[in-house]
Amino acid sequence: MRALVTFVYVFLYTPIALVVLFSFNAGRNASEFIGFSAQWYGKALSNTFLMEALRNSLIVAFTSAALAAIFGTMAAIGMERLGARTRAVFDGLFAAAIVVPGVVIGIATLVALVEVFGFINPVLAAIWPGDQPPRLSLGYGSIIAAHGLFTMALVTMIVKARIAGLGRDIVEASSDLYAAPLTTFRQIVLPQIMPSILAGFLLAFTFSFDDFIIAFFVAGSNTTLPIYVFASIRRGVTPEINAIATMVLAVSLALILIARFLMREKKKPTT
Amino acid sequence: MASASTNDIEFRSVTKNYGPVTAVKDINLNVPKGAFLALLGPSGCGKTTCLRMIGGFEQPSEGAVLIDGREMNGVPAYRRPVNMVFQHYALFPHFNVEQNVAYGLKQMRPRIAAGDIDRRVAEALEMVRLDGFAKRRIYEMSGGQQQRVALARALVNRPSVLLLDEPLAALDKKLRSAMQIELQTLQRDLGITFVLVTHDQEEALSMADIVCVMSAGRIRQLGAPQEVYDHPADLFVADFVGKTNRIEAKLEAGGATLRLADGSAIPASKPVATDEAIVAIRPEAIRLSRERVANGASFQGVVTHRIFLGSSAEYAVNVPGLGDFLVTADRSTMNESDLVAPGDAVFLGFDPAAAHVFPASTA
Amino acid sequence: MTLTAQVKKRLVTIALVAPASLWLFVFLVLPFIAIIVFAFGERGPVGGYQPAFTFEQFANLGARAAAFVNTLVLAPIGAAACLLVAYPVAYYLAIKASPQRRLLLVSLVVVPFWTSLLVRTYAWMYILGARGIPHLLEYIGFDNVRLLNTPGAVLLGIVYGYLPLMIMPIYVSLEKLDRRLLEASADLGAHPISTFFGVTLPLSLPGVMTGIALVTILLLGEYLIPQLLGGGKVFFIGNALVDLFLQSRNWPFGSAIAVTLVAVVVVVLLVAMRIAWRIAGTRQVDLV
Amino acid sequence: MPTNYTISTYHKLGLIDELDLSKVPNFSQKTENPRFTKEGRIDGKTYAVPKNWGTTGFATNTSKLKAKLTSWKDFFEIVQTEADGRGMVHDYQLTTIGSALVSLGYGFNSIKPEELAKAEELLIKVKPHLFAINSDYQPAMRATDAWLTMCWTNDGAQLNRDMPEISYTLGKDGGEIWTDYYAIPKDAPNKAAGYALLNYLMDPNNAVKEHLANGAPTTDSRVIALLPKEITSNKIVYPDEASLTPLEFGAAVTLTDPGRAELMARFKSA
Repeated sequence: MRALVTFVYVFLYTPIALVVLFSFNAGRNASEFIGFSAQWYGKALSNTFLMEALRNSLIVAFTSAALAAIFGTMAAIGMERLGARTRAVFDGLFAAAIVVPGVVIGIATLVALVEVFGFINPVLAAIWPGDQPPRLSLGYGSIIAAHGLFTMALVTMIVKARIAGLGRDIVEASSDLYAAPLTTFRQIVLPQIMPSILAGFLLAFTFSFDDFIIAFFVAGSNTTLPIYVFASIRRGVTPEINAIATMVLAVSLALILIARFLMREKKKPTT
Repeated sequence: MASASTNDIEFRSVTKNYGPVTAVKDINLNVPKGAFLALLGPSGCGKTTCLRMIGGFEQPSEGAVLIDGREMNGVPAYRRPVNMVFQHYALFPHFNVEQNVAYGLKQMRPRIAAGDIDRRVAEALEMVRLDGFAKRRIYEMSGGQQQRVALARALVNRPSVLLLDEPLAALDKKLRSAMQIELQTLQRDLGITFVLVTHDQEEALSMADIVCVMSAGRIRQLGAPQEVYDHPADLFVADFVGKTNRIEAKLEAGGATLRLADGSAIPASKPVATDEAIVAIRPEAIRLSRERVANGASFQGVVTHRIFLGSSAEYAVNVPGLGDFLVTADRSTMNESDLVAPGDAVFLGFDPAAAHVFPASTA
Repeated sequence: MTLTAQVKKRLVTIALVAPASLWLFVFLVLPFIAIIVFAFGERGPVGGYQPAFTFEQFANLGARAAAFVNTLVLAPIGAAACLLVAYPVAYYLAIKASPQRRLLLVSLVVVPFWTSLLVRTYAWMYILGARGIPHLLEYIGFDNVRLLNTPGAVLLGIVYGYLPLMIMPIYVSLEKLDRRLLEASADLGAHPISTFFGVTLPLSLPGVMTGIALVTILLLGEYLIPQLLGGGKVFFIGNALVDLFLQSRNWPFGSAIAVTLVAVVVVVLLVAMRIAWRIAGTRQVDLV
Repeated sequence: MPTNYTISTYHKLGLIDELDLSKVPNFSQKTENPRFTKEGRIDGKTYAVPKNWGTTGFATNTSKLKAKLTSWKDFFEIVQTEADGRGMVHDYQLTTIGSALVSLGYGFNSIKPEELAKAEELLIKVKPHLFAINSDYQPAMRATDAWLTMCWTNDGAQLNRDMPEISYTLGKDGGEIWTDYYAIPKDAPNKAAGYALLNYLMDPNNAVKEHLANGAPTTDSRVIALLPKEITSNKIVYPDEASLTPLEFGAAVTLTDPGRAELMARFKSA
């Protein structure tokens, strides 16, 4: 069994290792390793299209993850205070947001936004006092919205689990010790759920940063990093893609490791 | 604090409903200042609900709870001059011991000077003998130590009432008895009203000076521990507080004589107005001997089991026609010849005056 | 409680859930209604949508039968293949691995799942491409072997991509398993193999079910793996959808397919939950 | 940047403006090859000016394939035999269906249902033998995963430049010829900048740089004059007039025909 397990780990990491290895290839061919060189990183970093895509991805990932962390946490707390029936509706919707395939989320968001924009834009044009009425179109906003849907559900799930594990008693203890609800939230609840919120934020960031399929539909004229990588893979293979891929891997790897560290089990203060 | 009332806590016709379920039904209760009240009952009897209504974690559906003469309906927990020791202590895991204890003081308005807080925290920790543990993390402490932190955290605020929700349930037996004594001493020294919730009758009887036995949301008996034990108000109390042998009986001679199932008769300790009755007798009120005792009630039976308890022993004795009896015998008061073993034929005797007679309909 | 306090509490609750509700409504419920409406419409003259009420799109689903068949065959096979590889790993992690090393080993399994599937799939593109494994095979005399753009390559990509998602729930259910049960079974004279089939496997079934459900559901909407490792020849529903929306711009037909896909997902989910409930209570999956 | 057959559609939908040629002084109608400019003009008005032109043929890796292909008929045959599992067709209905039609002896632009049905039959028969359906065929050709692919002029020139064993062939039975144009969208936010860019690109000195980077042939004789000999003599980029004769321009109706779109989708999902 050890041999099998070892094989699986090799299976999991060899492709990743190869991508990284070839990113340091001195040759221009992605398949023959000639010697070590960081030149492709230099090329990648001075590629303005790539940097633009990276910037877009970072903006989208940060914004959607931040919104997801804030609104998702609020929802997780708020749901505790809802009646059983309303809560079940929320649970169902959040579950749907997680289970519905990304490709459908992308399509549905595209269809809905195009319709909504088609309705709003003429109205805006009609009531706008200036010459250049603003036109709503696909772009940052739509990617953030679509990513935010999944990641908000993710954060809510994680934070809710933490709140459930928290127990009502320390909240009551704080209230018993003269802390008003807001103080209790700030001093007791928030520090306790903070690691989960941060972990949720990081996972949301990673998801958004890595997502291809949803952005593919709703990105409009904005290119995100995965869309750029996808296009590069199709167009041609130079180690520059490997350099980009390695950087993408490094970012998500770092984030997921931090998230795991934050979510590790802590010893419970019981006997 | 200037006192407006001689009662620290007062329940006025308090009812608490959770939807269709009534947890507490029409409770009236006065707890005088400085008393140590134990709310005793099986789980689901409403004792914890009562405690939580004092603490402000629940609001009564009907009636009112008063603390120090002031009606508390609608007053949230954080504005009540009471503190609670929670069942699983509910210590804040992200704070150390000192921060846990100081928490309540830091919330007080007007603010207490930092130096005063430090001094009071140190005093409180000293009081529960945890000086030197101030900087410890909670998860580094044993269960007993955590219990003391919880106690210090509540007492440091000098509440007028301390609420204890099964505070000793999580401790092992030895530690529990030590803490019982400690809590009693603390209560006497501080003069604070204590309200203890427990399902452990021994704990209630040993610590409290008023025991309130509850069942199904109602108070069954309220009184001093000895009174509750010796004069249970009904069969439930008799059963729940201490061990009891039950004998079914029919009343004769206008309620003066009890005719038992085996045909024998004993005089009733007090007249009962029904035909059918249950006679309740404590195991330690029964005397076990190899010979028939001349006066009082006496039955012959066979020892079926013996449970050795160190200073005492419990015997199960089967009496034909009446069933099994539980008898506790203190070894120091027993004759050598009375040490019996399973299979021995023995006589059970008791003073009819020590037997409580209840109408069978209350069983 | 006083009326104002109750009203206040209610307002705070509403404020807390309002942003998420708005989000769920505008970006989940509304779009969903939109694609349902679209599914009953007609293709516009140059693509897009034209209002109508027709069942034509649903009647035409047969035109994508191959994509449905591919997906509905390869997704469960992929999940089953994942399971075969995942179970021994999960078993090793939960039962055999030393506690000190377990955390690290589990992390190593989870981490790839959260890194870009695109990049990981790309890695296989060139391992399976002519200059990868086929090139190595030439040295031992197998010329012109083609691995890329075959159903086998897609299956491999699926196993690779979704293995962590299968290992985790099984690991969680095995790890919760009371070690004393295994000892009890051994104590009662059971051979390790009968212990496995009599005790371990049945108790880990909820994890297995969760894993199969998760992997199958995600595969139903897969696009990248068949696209990159199947060369546009191994066509999944996801690929059909991308095609219909971004290329031939037949939005109503695409919507009908999307609605059908969601229906399939729901059915798979319900069946999985049914089975999971029957085996044992539900369990939470630790995805992180 | 519309291709010839899309301009009339864009015009009909009101997506593009009529060009004000006075703002593009570098554009010279006289030096343009008229064969490649007429699609830019509708009802005597200019809506688009040409960028470059090209052909759709096929690229063959001659070190892997022994057969000599000269027609689309050969292409579809070899793809099923010697190049089994190594041939690629575009993920683009115009060229893929068009070439299949040509191989069957029909017109590139046919939308006749019975002819399309034959083409579909052929494509679906061929599909299991294909390596991929993908318009980005360069990586697969370079990696030698694919040996034979439908190919556009500029890609063919690039592939041949880097790997001389890859040849580029125009079908003698027909195929496509195309011109890419520049146009200005009606709702462009900054039309002045659009004209400035257009004028810059129309300057032969700039157009020649674009040509060298992209590889597709120019429509402007002024640019040809500036090109190095090895490009103008490259038969891939500037083929003989004779080999161009059988080729057809794609028609607008070919691209928008829902029947062809659906055929392509059926082929891909088959």
